Amino acid sequence: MNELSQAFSTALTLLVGLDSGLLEIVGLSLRVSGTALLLASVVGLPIGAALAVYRFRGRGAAVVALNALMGLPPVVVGLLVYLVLSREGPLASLALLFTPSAMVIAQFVLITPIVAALSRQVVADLWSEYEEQLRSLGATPGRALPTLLWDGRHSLLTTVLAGFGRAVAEVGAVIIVGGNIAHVTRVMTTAIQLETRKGDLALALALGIVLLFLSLLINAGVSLLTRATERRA
Amino acid sequence: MNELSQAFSTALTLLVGLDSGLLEIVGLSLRVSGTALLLASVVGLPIGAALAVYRFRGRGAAVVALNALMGLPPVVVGLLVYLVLSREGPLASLALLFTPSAMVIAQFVLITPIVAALSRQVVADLWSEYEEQLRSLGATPGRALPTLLWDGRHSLLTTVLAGFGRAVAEVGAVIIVGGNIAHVTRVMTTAIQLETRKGDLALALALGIVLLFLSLLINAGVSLLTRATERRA
Amino acid sequence: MTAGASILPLVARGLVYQVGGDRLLGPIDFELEGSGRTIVLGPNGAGKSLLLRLAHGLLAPSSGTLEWRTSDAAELRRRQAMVFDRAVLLRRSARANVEYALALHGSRGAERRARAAHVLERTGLARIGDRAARALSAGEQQRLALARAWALRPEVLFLDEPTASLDPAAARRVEELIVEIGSSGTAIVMTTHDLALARRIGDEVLFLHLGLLKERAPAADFFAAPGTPEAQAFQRGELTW
Amino acid sequence: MTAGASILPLVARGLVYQVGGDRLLGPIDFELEGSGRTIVLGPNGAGKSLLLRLAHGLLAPSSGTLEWRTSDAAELRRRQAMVFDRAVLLRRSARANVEYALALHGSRGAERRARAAHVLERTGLARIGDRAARALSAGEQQRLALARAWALRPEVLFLDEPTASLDPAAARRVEELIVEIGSSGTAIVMTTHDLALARRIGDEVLFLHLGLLKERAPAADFFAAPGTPEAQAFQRGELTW
Amino acid sequence: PLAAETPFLTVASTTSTEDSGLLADLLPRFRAVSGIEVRVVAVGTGQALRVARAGDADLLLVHDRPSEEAFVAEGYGIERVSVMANDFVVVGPTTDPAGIRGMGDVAQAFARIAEHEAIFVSRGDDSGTHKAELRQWRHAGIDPTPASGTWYRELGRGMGGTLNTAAAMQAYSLADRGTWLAFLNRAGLDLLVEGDPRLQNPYSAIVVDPERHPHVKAALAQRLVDWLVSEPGQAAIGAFQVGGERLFVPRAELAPGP
Ligand SMILES: Nc1ncnc2c1ncn2[C@@H]1O[C@H](COP(=O)(O)OP(=O)(O)OP(=O)(O)O)[C@@H](O)[C@H]1O
Ligand SMILES: Nc1ncnc2c1ncn2[C@@H]1O[C@H](COP(=O)(O)OP(=O)(O)OP(=O)(O)O)[C@@H](O)[C@H]1O
Ligand SMILES: [Mg+2]
Ligand SMILES: [Mg+2]
Repeated sequence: MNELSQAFSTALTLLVGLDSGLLEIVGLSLRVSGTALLLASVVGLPIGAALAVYRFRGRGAAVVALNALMGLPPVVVGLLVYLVLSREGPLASLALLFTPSAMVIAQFVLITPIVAALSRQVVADLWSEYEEQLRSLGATPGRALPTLLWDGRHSLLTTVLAGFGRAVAEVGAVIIVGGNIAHVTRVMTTAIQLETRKGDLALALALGIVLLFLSLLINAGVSLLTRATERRA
Repeated sequence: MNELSQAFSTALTLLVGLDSGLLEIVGLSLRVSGTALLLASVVGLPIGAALAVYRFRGRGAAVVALNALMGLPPVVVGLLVYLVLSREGPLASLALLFTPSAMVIAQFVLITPIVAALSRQVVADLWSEYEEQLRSLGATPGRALPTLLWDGRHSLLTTVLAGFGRAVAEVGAVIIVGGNIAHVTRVMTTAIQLETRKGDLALALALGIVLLFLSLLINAGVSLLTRATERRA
Repeated sequence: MTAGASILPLVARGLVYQVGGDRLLGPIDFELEGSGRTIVLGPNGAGKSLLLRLAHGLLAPSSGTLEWRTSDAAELRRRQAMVFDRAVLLRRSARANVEYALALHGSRGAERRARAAHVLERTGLARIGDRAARALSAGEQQRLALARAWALRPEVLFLDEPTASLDPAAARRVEELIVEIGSSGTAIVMTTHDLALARRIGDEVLFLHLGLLKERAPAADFFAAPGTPEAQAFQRGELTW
Repeated sequence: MTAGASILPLVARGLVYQVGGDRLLGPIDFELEGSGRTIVLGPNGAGKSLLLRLAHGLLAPSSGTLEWRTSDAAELRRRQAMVFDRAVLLRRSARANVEYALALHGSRGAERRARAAHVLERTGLARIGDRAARALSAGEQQRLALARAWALRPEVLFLDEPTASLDPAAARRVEELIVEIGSSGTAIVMTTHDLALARRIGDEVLFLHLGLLKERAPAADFFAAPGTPEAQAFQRGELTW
Repeated sequence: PLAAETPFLTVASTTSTEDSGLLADLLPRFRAVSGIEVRVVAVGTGQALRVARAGDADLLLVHDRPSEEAFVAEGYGIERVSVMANDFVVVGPTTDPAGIRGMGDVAQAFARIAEHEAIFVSRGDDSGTHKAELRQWRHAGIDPTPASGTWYRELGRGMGGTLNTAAAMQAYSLADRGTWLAFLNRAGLDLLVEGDPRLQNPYSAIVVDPERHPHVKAALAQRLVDWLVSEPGQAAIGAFQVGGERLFVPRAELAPGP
């Protein structure tokens, strides 16, 4: 257990020292997961909202499938993306394997179902309140979607933060498609796994603490930002 | 890419054949993640609801922290639980390391913040509708919690399913505290990782497909069950 | 008020609405012919709100038919509006609620702003147009819902108890407004529990009881000589649960 | 109706409620002395609902004080009840809504069932007690909210427009019920826009306008000779926005 | 019989013994003669040492001599027992852009790779294999670390993950023969260099010292070690094959270590 106290002091040293190696890894983590989250939100929020609003045969099945996809294992996502991007895969020509772009794609695939499934529930709750009124006003489902996403933005924030958490914390997918190459595709979680393999649990934990601290900063920033915007509105 | 088609046919063979080795692994996966989810729900739902209802200094900070904990990396959780359960840790006497119980604990730690953070948002939405009425009726926050959890059960279901998805899909934590010991602590995700390491990508993918298929069955079962209960009510 | 051929008449035949095994409304037959003010009366739970929602196309009949002159769904939507008994206001300012509805109907820019300002002015909300709609008082919300529906210049306007939460003066002003809207070519279909109001402004009365259309008559006749014992008791305030 | 010393009187001094920079109510001084029926009148947006919510302890005054005889918060809660202008019903049956409230107040078993059955019966909901509360019609919901609050046998009962959505007969029955509740020792504080109702059952009137308490008088005096130009205009239905 | 009644011991091992399938072949044989169940936790070399050091395993099975010696010297293990060996091989793309196929001297082969700046993936995880690879660079007189991120790529992954990456990148790499032979995703990779005596890779077993950790099942662990070095154990190791090739050499056949 003295690794734990050692981990905290190492984490502190890392945070204070901000050495360039750490900054590089942290920067890539945020870039990759941030981009994946952006894309997943752009795709997942409308999908979730659409599943809440449109009525069609098989909607129930689609919702069940989406909920099940929240249990997509990162390693499986990694393998799928790996096969698609590999030399023998259909997108080989893009030469994306072992680049940060491949990691973005993998995390995007991983978290889009999560963002979509959670936002479906949020939007469905709002829709049950708004449905008759919006239909009465002549809003087609297509016109209702942006309204619902906008009016539900506070609740959807938690959804998006859940997606970010999943992306920034996962290692199974990015290590397969990124390869954990030093200075190229090494991110916080792959570095943590590496130190764990090496048996340097204190350093691994310290990196974990740094990652959590970062998540905390980002969440706090988002929270302050939302409050500030609300106050203005 | 022919791994992909091969994976599907292997998956089919596995599902049809239902050999005892696979059943053992599948069974353990479900037992571990199911137990972890149960515990995480028992702890996380009330915590989330309490954060939505009780007003206290630092509540905002607590919510931010909880949201950030959704980004807890599985490997870090695995390390923490390992250090606690290890022979040199405080709970060494329980001799839980490398047992399914250790895996349950790790997944519990991993998903409780997720269940709590997501349920906080769901309950907060409901509370904004119920607050004045429940306070008027003389419900203390403590009495309001079960009411909110019950009346919000449909929305909370998605939350719980998200927790299940996270638990059943993660590998980083269970492999550290479970050790991926054949016939003892091998679950679907650690088996998938093992096959990936061995380069048997088709088998790894096939196991992934089996896992997803299971998730699908469980989600469908839950969905049918809820609808049936609703119809009766 | 609206261009093109009218969407009226609306013809209901054997209209039934049920939930589970319970028949909540019908079978009902009626026609809504043209402009004018139709008042739907009846005790609580008679099915007035259900009837309005069915006519407005928000609920699908369990059996029977409801037919407008046109079957163009988008056109039907565009030419009707409804004020619910319980206003559902969007999470934005009162003005933005009106402008949102106008935007859905294709109104843009200065025209939209002018129309919103006009309807808010006429419903006494101009001063508080920038308040969050959901923070408004009960009566203010009810007026906002009316303003929003009226802003759309519907050919048929369904009003579900539009004066229930209004103070005496507001109720008078809204009554005048409803009469004015009706006179400018909009068909009004309105429920109310204010029999004096119904008597003053109603052209025709539909009287519902326990889900059935018990009586349909010109308002003057209905109030002068109700044709059924239920309607008589209702008017005396004695048709009780 | 309730055991032990009364929680009344309620004394408000310099009561102010504001949101952001806007003063929505006050400063207001008043006392609520004992049982009897106090009617709060005023135009839409005058601050009636805010005043009830402040008195009931759901909102905290921005400044000024509100004091009951006792300062035991749990006791205060237990001895008051309120019917909101917009009923908030839990997602369960009508009966379960009443029983839920009773359970919160410690009522158990047969006693609870009997009390719930009684209040549902008296508000005309016995027949539909097993329907989902949120599927009820507007008037049924309003009666259910009243039944639920009354079931608790409060010492002070706040009613925000409790007859707004009721049909004529139901309004009469509910009026009788309110009078009966008041006579059995419960202090009633009620808002309404139905001046005839206020005149019939009010003991005292508080007249609010633009957030200020303009007049406070015995009901008979208020209606016979309103003391302020605003109250005069209000009664004539001419105090408009 | 209840599973709890079966005596068991926990082995901390590197992934190569597990991934090659060797342990899955050996352990049932051991169980048949001893009645002892062996639970294998296969992790990175450093992690295996760390787990054993904490007393969370009863036996250590790794292939990194300096760490093993330190482990014993620091009093965590009783004795280092040589069990078997395999050897390292240099793998690379079939097209072999650096032209090292068939070379007998690893140092020369590595020098060629560096000269061509052909992509080389390193485990980069401080494992036994990684350290062996670094030794070969030293022999070749080359320091690849400045090139890290260009042609020299440090992955920080296990052997299997590294081979998967090498296959996809068409890169050279150093692998242990066991994992290589058992590895299925070879897509376009070939074994290019083998047989250099420097590439020997001895595995040792160390029983965790019960004086350090009184709870460890030293007696059970010792029985496994004894069986591994016994006649039947060594025979089983020597007989273990994948795809018709022998993966591990019994210790009796080993040349004396460097
Ligand atoms: N989804 C539903 N499930 C069960 N009962 C329903 C449902 N919707 C409406 N009802 C019942 O149908 C009846 C008619 O409802 P409706 O809202 O039309 O009454 P109403 O005439 O508008 O009454 P009010 O004057 O109180 O507004 C009510 O008794 C109500 O309880
Ligand atoms: N949270 C808030 N933010 C801004 N304005 C508010 C808020 N709450 C209430 N108001 C305003 O305060 C005023 C008083 O509201 P209140 O609900 O007390 O009116 P009321 O007298 O009950 O009116 P009504 O007869 O329409 O029910 C209204 O003009 C309303 O818009
Ligand atoms: Mg109605
Ligand atoms: Mg009010």
